[in-house]
Amino acid sequence: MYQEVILDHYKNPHGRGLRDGDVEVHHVNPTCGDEITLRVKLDGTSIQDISYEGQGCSISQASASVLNELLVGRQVDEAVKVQEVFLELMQSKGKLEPDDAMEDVLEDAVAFAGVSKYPARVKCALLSWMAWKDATAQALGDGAVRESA
Amino acid sequence: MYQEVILDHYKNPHGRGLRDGDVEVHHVNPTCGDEITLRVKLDGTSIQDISYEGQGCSISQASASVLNELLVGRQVDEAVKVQEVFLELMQSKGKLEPDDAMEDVLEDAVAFAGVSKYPARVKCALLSWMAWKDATAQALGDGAVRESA
Amino acid sequence: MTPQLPGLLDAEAIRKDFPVLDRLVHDGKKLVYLDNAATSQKPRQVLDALSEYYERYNANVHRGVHTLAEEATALYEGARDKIAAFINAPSRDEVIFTKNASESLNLVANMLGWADEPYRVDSDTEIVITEMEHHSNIVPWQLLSQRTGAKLKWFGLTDDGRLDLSDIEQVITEKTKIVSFTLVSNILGTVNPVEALVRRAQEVGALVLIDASQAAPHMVLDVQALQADFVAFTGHKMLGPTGIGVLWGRQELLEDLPPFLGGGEMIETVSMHESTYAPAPHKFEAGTPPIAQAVGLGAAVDYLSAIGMDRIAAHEHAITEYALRRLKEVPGLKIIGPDTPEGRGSAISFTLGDIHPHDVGQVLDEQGIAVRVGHHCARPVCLRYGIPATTRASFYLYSTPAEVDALVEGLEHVRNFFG
Amino acid sequence: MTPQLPGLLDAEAIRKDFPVLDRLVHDGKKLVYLDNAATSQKPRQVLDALSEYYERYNANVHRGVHTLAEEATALYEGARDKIAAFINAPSRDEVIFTKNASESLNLVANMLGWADEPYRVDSDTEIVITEMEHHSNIVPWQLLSQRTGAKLKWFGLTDDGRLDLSDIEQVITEKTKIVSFTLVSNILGTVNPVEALVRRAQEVGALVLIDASQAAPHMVLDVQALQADFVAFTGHKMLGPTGIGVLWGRQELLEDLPPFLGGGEMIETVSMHESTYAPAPHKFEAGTPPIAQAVGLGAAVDYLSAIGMDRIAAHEHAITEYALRRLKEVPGLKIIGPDTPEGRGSAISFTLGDIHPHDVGQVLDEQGIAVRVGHHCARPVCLRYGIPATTRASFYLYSTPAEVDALVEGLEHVRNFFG
Ligand SMILES: Cc1ncc(COP(=O)(O)O)c(C=O)c1O
Ligand SMILES: Cc1ncc(COP(=O)(O)O)c(C=O)c1O
Repeated sequence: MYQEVILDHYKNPHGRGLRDGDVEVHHVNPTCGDEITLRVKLDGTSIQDISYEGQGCSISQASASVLNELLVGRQVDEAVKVQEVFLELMQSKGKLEPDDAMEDVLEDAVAFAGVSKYPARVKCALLSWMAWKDATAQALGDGAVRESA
Repeated sequence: MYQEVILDHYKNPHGRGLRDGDVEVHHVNPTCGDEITLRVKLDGTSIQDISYEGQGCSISQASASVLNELLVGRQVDEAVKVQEVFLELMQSKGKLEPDDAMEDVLEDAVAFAGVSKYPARVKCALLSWMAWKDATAQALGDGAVRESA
Repeated sequence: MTPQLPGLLDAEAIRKDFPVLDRLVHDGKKLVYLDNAATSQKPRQVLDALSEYYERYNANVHRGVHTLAEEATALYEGARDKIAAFINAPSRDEVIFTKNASESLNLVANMLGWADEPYRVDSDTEIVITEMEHHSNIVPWQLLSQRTGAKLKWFGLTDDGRLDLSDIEQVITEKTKIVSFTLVSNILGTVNPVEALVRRAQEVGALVLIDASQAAPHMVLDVQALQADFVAFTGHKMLGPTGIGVLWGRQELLEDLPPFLGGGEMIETVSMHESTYAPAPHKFEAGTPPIAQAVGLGAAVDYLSAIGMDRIAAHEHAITEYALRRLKEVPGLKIIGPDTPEGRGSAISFTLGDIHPHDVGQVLDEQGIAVRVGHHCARPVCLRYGIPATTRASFYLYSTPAEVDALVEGLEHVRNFFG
Repeated sequence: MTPQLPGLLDAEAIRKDFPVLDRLVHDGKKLVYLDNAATSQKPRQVLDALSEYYERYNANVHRGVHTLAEEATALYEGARDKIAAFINAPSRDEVIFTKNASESLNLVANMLGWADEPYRVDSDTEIVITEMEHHSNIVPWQLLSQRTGAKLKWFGLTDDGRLDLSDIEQVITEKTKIVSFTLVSNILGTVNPVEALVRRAQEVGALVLIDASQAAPHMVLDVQALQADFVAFTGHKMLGPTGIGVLWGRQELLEDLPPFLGGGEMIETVSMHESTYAPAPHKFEAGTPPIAQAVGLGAAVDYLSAIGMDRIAAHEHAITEYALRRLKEVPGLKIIGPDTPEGRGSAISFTLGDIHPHDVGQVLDEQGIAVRVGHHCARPVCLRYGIPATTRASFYLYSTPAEVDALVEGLEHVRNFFG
């Protein structure tokens, strides 16, 4: 499960550290103690920044780094679609072989396909993504993002 | 376990029916519902009568009949000894082979040796004997019989 | 010769799966096992599932990242999926593993005792059961009643062994918080009218708990069709191992109701000052669960489903019909409970003249025939019918008409013996 | 080469009895099972006892008059005799079978909650535990405290992983009704000072419950020597099946205290209006007990006793000493808990630099090495030491120095991988 890509993100995380943001959330995975504090900064519906700090395993750390790399600069609705595809992949229990279309959407995040075989680790991979979804919904002040969950 | 002797006592019980007595007791075996009402009549320390009525299986019925046959007419202290030997036999889990001495004491009651192998039935065989012991102790109004339990 | 009855399974083929049925007792007598209402025998498939679990996968479940822990978790949770499908549960998360049906029943009683409104059972409220319950569906409610002050009420029985619902409006009232009853009586064999009871309970807003211990092994059990709130049953009576039971409960109730046993596995997060609880079913599964036993029960429902619960029910119906007919030929035999095959399961209780059931059972045993005698953990039924005990023969998918014949012959022998 | 350590058992011979230890994982890696504190593996002798029970004797216990019922009862009650002897109980009737240690602990908490004076826990009284308890010895007391208003207090920990008893007189007071603590910590490995705790509890008249879940498998357990009132442990950690636990309690307490679960087997007589209860242990064993599991646990203690608990303890001590020495060689590794072999069991928790335990565990698993990672159901210990989780290696009678070497090598690999 430890793809080179994941290890790279773990060792050299993108956009780590807390910066200015519109909303801050704190999410915890109670079963393993992984934690993340995450801030989103929007410009209208465009994602200006996702900054974060946390502790946890390589999977949760790398996943936050990928999230940052993949979503910053996008429109929220595009980003939500990426998040949905990632969620689908993570819930696939290793049974989903990412095709080209999926790779186009997820880029580095396809490296997490192997993690989906490990139920205990899926939550680690999803932690930052769930935190981001929550923060974004709050920042937009409506249920739009929440609904598409 | 159903020795001829036991079946005989079951079909033709000795001294069944309630007659005049000094003390009456009612004992129940809660696990199987066997019941006995038993009266003792003493003349000093000599057992004049043991009368009883009850419902229950052949073992409990036959055992009451044997009790009556064996103990009526005896001195209480002799009877207590018989009772103790019977108790020992019944608690032997089928491991005690009655010898001549025991047969002399227990007479027909040695037929119950086989019952001692069946834990569920030992209580049936002992029901009337425990009732008798209780009634006798009450009739004597002291702890003498109780103590030797 | 034993007749061929319509609806019978190929019991000879099935019996090959059950090693214990080859047992000889009392110096070479073939075992005739008619004590299935007490516990069923286990097919090789279940025993193999147990051995395979211990020999290849054994580990503690949940939270492990090593291979065995993940495999064991998948097997344990996979068993939950199987049980959920077997009872047509809307969600797998509604299936709680307990140690037996008794724990399942006590679990509900305790949840309600500690619950907040609107579920809370207290001194202003009433609990309703029936006179034909197993002690495991009586004593928990007596304890709850003593401990909360709630009033315990019950439905009585008719002379022919059915629930007397004539006073249903007086028994189940606006004060009733819970109605708990058995789907099939373990002593009388009676199948109870679920619909009437559920309808009345719903009218007054009471919860319904169904004790399906004698139903799950023998018929199609569809918790959605039953419309109950909770359904309890036990593994060892349905080809599964000892040491496992099930409580099914409606999701929103399981969310709202408080936990019962506290400990590992049932928590979300713990500090010395306070704890929060995992979502159901884990909230109600404190400690290391009966992992191997769940796997074994999963194999048992696979076995039952492969044959088909409807076909098993038809087989038992045919056997029961035949048994009732044959038993009525025995002089002095009186059936306690419904004496026709309609609306009853395959447990048949009876008395035989004034021969005590202990004697009946013992003499049958000497011929290799295993029946149960006593009050069958339903003593109020014996009190109701003024008898100290009954003899009970109970059948299952591997029972044959020849075994019924053996029983009837055995009873003739009993009569002669004590005659 | 791996050294020959004094006190080692012939683990190679022992390992032949454990089928799972031949398992290969991840395409042919030999399984190195170091998760024994979570659950132990089972020897063939235990699996054979289970199979034999189901294939020859299976029946429901107590009250049956047929052969199988009598044989099954003798086996089940025989298992009780074996456990009683194993823990040196003064009487077999003091041994209660439960489903796991968690139920045993909850059972005591509930008995005390419903008890009459002088045992009753209520809002004027206090409960004492420790900060190193397993969640199963924390949550039941939190629930009891919430439900009765009793105050929950606890002993904190020293920096080197031992109980801080410096304030024992303030923690255990005249108001204390129960002191419940673990004999051996499942996360730190610490062996606790029973005598000091029991002495103080006796001074103030409090009852003592000892959680021996991590002790019973590994050392001589003598309930009389401990001088406790209750001792709880679990079958699956001591070579036995899942689905069975034990509570030992002093006879006079078991007589005085009220029942917990109600149902079949635990009663003396039942009517709709009231019930009376059987004497202990049956009073606390509602419903069909874990019959096969008790038989399996009996076989497990036979196996342990044949080797000798003192020799098993010596073996584990040698392995632990070696493991501590070798682990200290790993750069960045920090032991959480006592770091010398004195006064500790064979579970060793550690952190490895800032590599998260999940990653440590996963990479070890890829090499076939099974350890546990997380808070080990003792989250307050992690909070106390300011760490999110630990990696834990835990040994048993079949563990070898070569497995310690494999662990140390594996950890080197982990360091390189994430370095
Ligand atoms: C110290 C301790 N207490 C209690 C338990 C609970 O045992 P079980 O999960 O079998 O109930 C465990 C094991 O998980 C333990 O290590
Ligand atoms: C109707 C009914 N309910 C409950 C039970 C209790 O099941 P268990 O003993 O497995 O808890 C039984 C069986 O004994 C039963 O027949």
